[in-house]
Amino acid sequence: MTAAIPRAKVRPADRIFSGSTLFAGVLILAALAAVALFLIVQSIPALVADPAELEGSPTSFWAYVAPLAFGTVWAASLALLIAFPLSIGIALFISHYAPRRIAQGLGYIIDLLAAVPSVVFGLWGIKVLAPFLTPFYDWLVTNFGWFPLFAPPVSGTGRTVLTVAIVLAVMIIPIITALSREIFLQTPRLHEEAALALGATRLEMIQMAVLPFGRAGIVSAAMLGLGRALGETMVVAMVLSPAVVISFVLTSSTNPSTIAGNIALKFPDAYGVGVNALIATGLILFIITLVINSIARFVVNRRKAFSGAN
Amino acid sequence: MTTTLAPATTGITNTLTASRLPKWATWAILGGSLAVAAGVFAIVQLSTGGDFSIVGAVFFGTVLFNIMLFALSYLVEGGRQARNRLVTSLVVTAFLIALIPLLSLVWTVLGNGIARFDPAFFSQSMRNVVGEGGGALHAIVGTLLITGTATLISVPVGLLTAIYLVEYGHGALARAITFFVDVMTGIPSIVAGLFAFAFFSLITGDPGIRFGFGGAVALSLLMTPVVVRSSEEMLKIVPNELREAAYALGVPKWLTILKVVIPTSIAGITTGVTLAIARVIGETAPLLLIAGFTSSMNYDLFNNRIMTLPVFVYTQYATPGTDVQAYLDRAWAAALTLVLIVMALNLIARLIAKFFSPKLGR
Amino acid sequence: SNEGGTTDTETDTGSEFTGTLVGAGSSAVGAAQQTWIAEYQMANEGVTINYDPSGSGAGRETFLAGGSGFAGTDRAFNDEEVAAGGFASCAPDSGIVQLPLYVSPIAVIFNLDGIDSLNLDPATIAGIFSGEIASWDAPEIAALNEGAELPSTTITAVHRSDDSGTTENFTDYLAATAPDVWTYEADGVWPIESGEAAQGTSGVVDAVTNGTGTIGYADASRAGDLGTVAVQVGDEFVEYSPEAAAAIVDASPFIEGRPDFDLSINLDRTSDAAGVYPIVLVAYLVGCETYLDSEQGALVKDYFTYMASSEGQAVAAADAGSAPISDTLFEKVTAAIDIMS
Amino acid sequence: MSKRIEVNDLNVYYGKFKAVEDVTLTIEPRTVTAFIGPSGCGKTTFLRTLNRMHEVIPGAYVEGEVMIDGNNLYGPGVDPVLVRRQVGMVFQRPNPFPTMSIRENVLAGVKLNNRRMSKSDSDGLVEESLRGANLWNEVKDRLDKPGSGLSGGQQQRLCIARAMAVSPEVILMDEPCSALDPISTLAIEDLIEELKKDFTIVIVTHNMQQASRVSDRTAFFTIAGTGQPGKLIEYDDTTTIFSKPSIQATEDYVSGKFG
Amino acid sequence: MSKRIEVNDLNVYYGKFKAVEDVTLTIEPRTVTAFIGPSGCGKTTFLRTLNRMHEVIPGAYVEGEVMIDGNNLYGPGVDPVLVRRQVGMVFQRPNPFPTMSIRENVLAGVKLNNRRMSKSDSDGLVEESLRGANLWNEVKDRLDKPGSGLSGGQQQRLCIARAMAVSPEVILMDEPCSALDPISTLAIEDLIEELKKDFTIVIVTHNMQQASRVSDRTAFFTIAGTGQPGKLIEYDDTTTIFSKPSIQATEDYVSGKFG
Ligand SMILES: Nc1ncnc2c1ncn2[C@@H]1O[C@H](COP(=O)(O)OP(=O)(O)OP(=O)(O)O)[C@@H](O)[C@H]1O
Ligand SMILES: Nc1ncnc2c1ncn2[C@@H]1O[C@H](COP(=O)(O)OP(=O)(O)OP(=O)(O)O)[C@@H](O)[C@H]1O
Ligand SMILES: [Mg+2]
Ligand SMILES: [Mg+2]
Ligand SMILES: O=P([O-])([O-])[O-]
Repeated sequence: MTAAIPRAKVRPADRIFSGSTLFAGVLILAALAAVALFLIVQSIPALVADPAELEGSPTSFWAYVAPLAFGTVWAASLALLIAFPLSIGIALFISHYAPRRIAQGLGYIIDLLAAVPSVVFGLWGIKVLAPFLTPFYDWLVTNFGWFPLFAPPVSGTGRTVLTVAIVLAVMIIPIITALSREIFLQTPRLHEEAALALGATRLEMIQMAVLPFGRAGIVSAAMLGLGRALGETMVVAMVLSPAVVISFVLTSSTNPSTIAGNIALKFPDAYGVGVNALIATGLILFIITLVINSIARFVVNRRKAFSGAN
Repeated sequence: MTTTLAPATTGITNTLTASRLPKWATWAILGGSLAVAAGVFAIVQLSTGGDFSIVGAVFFGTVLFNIMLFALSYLVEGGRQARNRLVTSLVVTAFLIALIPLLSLVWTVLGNGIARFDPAFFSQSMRNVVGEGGGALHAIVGTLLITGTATLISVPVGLLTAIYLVEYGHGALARAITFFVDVMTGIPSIVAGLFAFAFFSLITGDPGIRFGFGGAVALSLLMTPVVVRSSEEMLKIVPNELREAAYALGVPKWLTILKVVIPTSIAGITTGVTLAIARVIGETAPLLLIAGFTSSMNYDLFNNRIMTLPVFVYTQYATPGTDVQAYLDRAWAAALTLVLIVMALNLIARLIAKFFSPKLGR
Repeated sequence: SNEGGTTDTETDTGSEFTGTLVGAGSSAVGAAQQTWIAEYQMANEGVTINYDPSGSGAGRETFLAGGSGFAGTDRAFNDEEVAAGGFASCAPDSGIVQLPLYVSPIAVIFNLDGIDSLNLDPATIAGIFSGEIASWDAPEIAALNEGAELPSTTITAVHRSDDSGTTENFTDYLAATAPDVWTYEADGVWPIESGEAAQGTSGVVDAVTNGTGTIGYADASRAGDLGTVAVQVGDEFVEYSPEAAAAIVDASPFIEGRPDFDLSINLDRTSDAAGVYPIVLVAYLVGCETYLDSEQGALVKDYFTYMASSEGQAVAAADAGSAPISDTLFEKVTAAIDIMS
Repeated sequence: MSKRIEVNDLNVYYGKFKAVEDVTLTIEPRTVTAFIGPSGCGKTTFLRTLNRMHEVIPGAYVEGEVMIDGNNLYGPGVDPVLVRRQVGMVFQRPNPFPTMSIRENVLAGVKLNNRRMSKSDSDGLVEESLRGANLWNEVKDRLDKPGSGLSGGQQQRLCIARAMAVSPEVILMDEPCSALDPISTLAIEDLIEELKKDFTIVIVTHNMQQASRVSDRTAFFTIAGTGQPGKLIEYDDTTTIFSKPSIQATEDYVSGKFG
Repeated sequence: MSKRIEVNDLNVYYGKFKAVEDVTLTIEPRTVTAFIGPSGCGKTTFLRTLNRMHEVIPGAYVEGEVMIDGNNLYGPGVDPVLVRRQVGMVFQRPNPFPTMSIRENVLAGVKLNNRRMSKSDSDGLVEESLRGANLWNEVKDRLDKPGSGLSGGQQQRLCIARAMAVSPEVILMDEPCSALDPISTLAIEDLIEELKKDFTIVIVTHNMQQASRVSDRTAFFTIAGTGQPGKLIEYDDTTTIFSKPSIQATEDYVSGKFG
């Protein structure tokens, strides 16, 4: 037994492997930095230009982006507002309500929604959903026109911000559902049983154990969905009837446009400083995404002591 | 050992029973509500002469059902059960609601797409085709090439990053990567296209550059964060005891990751990758900007314009000639093809998952 | 012929041209370009032409930067841009040629049950699109259409949501013919908030078709079964037609002060010559007088010659719904193409 | 406040697998009953049938009767939610709700039935339950801190307080000390001694010494082998089981020859 | 094929928390040593320092020396991977690799390290290891079936076979029977008896009977209370520990007064 334990420091293969994972991570940061740099450099001409040269001759660049930024956030929040409760409901249905044997199949069906490309969603929005909703909007505005969100006049074609939000919602439902489903399925049995043993009904068990446990995960799922909705281009361009306004009305023809949709609409015919202005709006969208994500992270971290991870 | 005491209370009401709605009550209320809603709508239609709205009837029937169920349950079973029932029915409703757009989409795409779903569509390009005829072979090939390349770029980068986050990274850098990956999911696709175009025209010095590889890079930008996110979650749920089992056998960390951790989570990772592919395979705007538009075949990712299915769908829809229907039919057939490709990918992913995933069950 | 296809016209054409040519620009010309490209490629087996319908602005920028061999644009390069020069595909001292090879009427389309055609004057059209006339039975409309049974439906006016040449020509028409009602300048971006917006010609057509009481403007080839407006010119009401569209082009002067082979037209929307239809879109195909690369120059020249030829104009008319250019214009165009190299 | 439990001919299944066979026993009010036996013999499984927690597992079901003061838990129309209010449970691993403060944890079960409880009532209940669980002095200054910040033993006592706060009549404990250090274990054993004045207590334990220390009666379960159902072998006073059991298998087990 | 282990003044930390304090002991080759003590006293923690598995946990580190035949495991430049090939480990819960067949599981230590082996060599190794783990007869007909399809006891023996296949010199076992039924437990105890001929074995157990049945020497650890470090109280021949331990705490523990 003389064989001494061989001495070697860190194994080269280990170092190479961990190095390459680090490299991949840094590459992502670098790519993102490159995109940010591109956006900033290309935006500068628009930021320093005489605002009169911008489309619609606004008083300043900020007056130019304001309606777009508003529309982006508005449409995406509406989409999230529709998609979020539905997704949580679907995820709960699959994780805690549906019989175990069919739950997986149901999950697959919802995943199929994620298989539909966005151009197809655009075509569907134009050809099917908008005409379908038109009479409904008519009815809403006729009967609830006094309510600010449904102020007349009504859109004659159904291509309103609400229609867009519905399409966006359908697009992000599978994203939010898939993630929150996985999270709900991982609720520790221990906590579920603790609630049941106290005499909780299924709903109460979900309120006590499942939802609080999944809180952080649900927030990230919602953020992923929101990110998708904020950045969606083609659906908005194809389906929305945009105007340069800041308006909360859901059923009219004059809807605020979104940044991504507006770039798609205006870029082809843009030239000169107009191109820079569009890219500058892209920069604003980038910043909006950053801010929203930071807020989400802040919200999640604030109650970290109470998180399910402990 | 056995009890000799006969239960003294047999025949007396069991105090543990609570008054409950009979099992059939739910269905009865559902049927009733739908019938009432249908009746009301029929009367309204008779009196105003409008169309009978099935959707409206179902909608109000469902609302009525929920209200009735809640009210009856509240009276008979008390507030807690009533809330429980209400949420149960809402959760089921949520699921059914999500099915509506899915069915409508499938129906629309199938109904419209089937007209041109013929052999010619899959064996011809649009080169020299005017009006009717032609096919989308060039677009199918382009989509497969570009998406495939994007996958080849994003999956290694995304997976390695996820491995870094789960297995190695703990400090500020890991937190920064996690945060910015989230931010990256919000890059609008058109900005990705603009970036790729600016980047490659700068590098090549060609101001009008259009080529497939650039499209793949733009798509990777959109795909990578999805891969990172989903793989990260999947790697996290590999039980630590498997890693420890491998370490204890004297397996170095990198081999443990490659041969134990990844195979164990391969099912989830493939699902994530398919989700990521589905996310980008339908992107139009960035590809128009950087991969361009052509009617001809091109198998070369590094030279010349290359057609893709979403661009095909979009341009057929947006700039038809006088024979509009022929263009629309092609657009829908291409949309159907696109959906089928993604579904096939999903299926393959599931098979892979099934084949490689941990074999449980005794 | 088509790759892998059975459509064979595979007679060897013996053409001397080979190679790939790239054009980019106006989407309005997209359909016509596909037709021309198809026909041209069939006659010249070795040639592949790609046309990116990426938009006029992008098309001009790309051509300026040298990223394409020719551009399609729904407005010609203006004086400043021409003066600034710097067209990177062209030889250093070369100018450019701007040829109005694609002329297409813009129809004012509407969707009203049982009505196929309406007579409207410019002021009424402007009123409708600016939102001042809100109902189909408004007196202004009724006065021009005696006997028509106009419903009391609300009017939904649909315009383009994207930046487009169609909009620029349509607003130019309104500004020129109804300056009292339409007080805005011609612009590719719809200048006011009222009305409904939709993306692209297809979007406008879809919106008009799927809505009720809708009205919009779109390339006439896409009017389909929708009702169309006969616009007042002088004392007549003129329905759109290719001939009427070509007629307004002939009735209009070229922009002054341009080089000889810059055939930019100053459309005279107010012309009351008989049989002209004033709402037209003229798209230009722009190339260099002398190309840096002479092989490319020869190919562009040949392709331009084909597009301008009566065959070329005829296939575009049949498959893309454009109006063939008149013989007088053809001669001018031919003279310009002749100097290309 | 405490009840007699009678179990008649109970078979317990996980899907097709019969995990426990043919158990008949009677548990007297205000006693501590210990279940002992080798791992896998079905102690946990059987315990969970006493408050219908068994059926929470998909595919799991029960044949036979469990009577609590003459009411069959498995009778038609019985609401498991009501059963569980009367028969509380403490699990092997302490499981306070991590998202709730200590105070909220104690009140978690109570809030279900009585949403609007006055502040003073709930304060009173929190104090009473925590005192009952011998935890009050240790946590009274940090009632609003998360429950997961406590040590294992404290967490387990918090779970006991939570179970007591709904004032059940029976408390089931499944190896409540197996994850705890000896100090905490002693604290909980003392607590059981106290609780027995008011509650009927059933405890599963792996630890023979613990069983002999805390219980009045002991039930010994075992299995013949993997895949076989567990069976109740002997049920008697704790002293009898540990000194002169009537069955050889019991003697082997308690004397450490087996298991 | 077996080694002497000497531990000198070992302190074990999880970040700032000192979990085990000041352990010094010597384990002779070809013996079975049992670690006993109440839950949380650091048995698992200490055991894992013997093959440098402790440092796998983020923030965990060790002060002191562990010598295997005179070589310090924690000396500078020692490659933990090589240490672990010499000191194998079996965990509390059986953890066969779920993606691998029984055969692949046995060969995991070889295959995962990318070492090639001829078919006949590997067949031989599989048989030898499975025979060594007393599992061969039960699985020889289904070597290509997934390892997770076996019963708990079989899985645990599979893990032992897997650990043996890398031919270590020491095998550490952390409560290898605690998740198993009595039949499987006996099978593994018999196996330990066999293995002792070739290997140095260290086993953690909660079960006093098991310790007295299988081990030659026994180490008793305990802690003063939550948050305190665990300490080695007494280390002696098993018979001495269980019959006349020299320290009162040990006596209390083994006689069931405590823990
Ligand atoms: N969820 C389940 N599904 C299927 N079988 C199960 C399940 N839980 C336990 N079993 C099986 O039921 C039998 C009894 O298990 P149980 O957990 O009741 O044993 P136990 O006596 O509590 O053991 P321990 O002392 O290890 O806690 C075992 O064979 C076990 O494998
Ligand atoms: N990963 C960890 N991080 C921080 N502290 C830990 C970790 N694992 C164990 N501990 C702590 O170290 C101490 C010793 O734990 P260890 O698991 O070694 O005890 P044990 O004697 O094996 O107990 P058991 O018999 O329950 O297995 C305990 O106080 C425990 O809380
Ligand atoms: Mg148990
Ligand atoms: Mg341990
Ligand atoms: O040609 P346009 O699409 O810009 O009208």
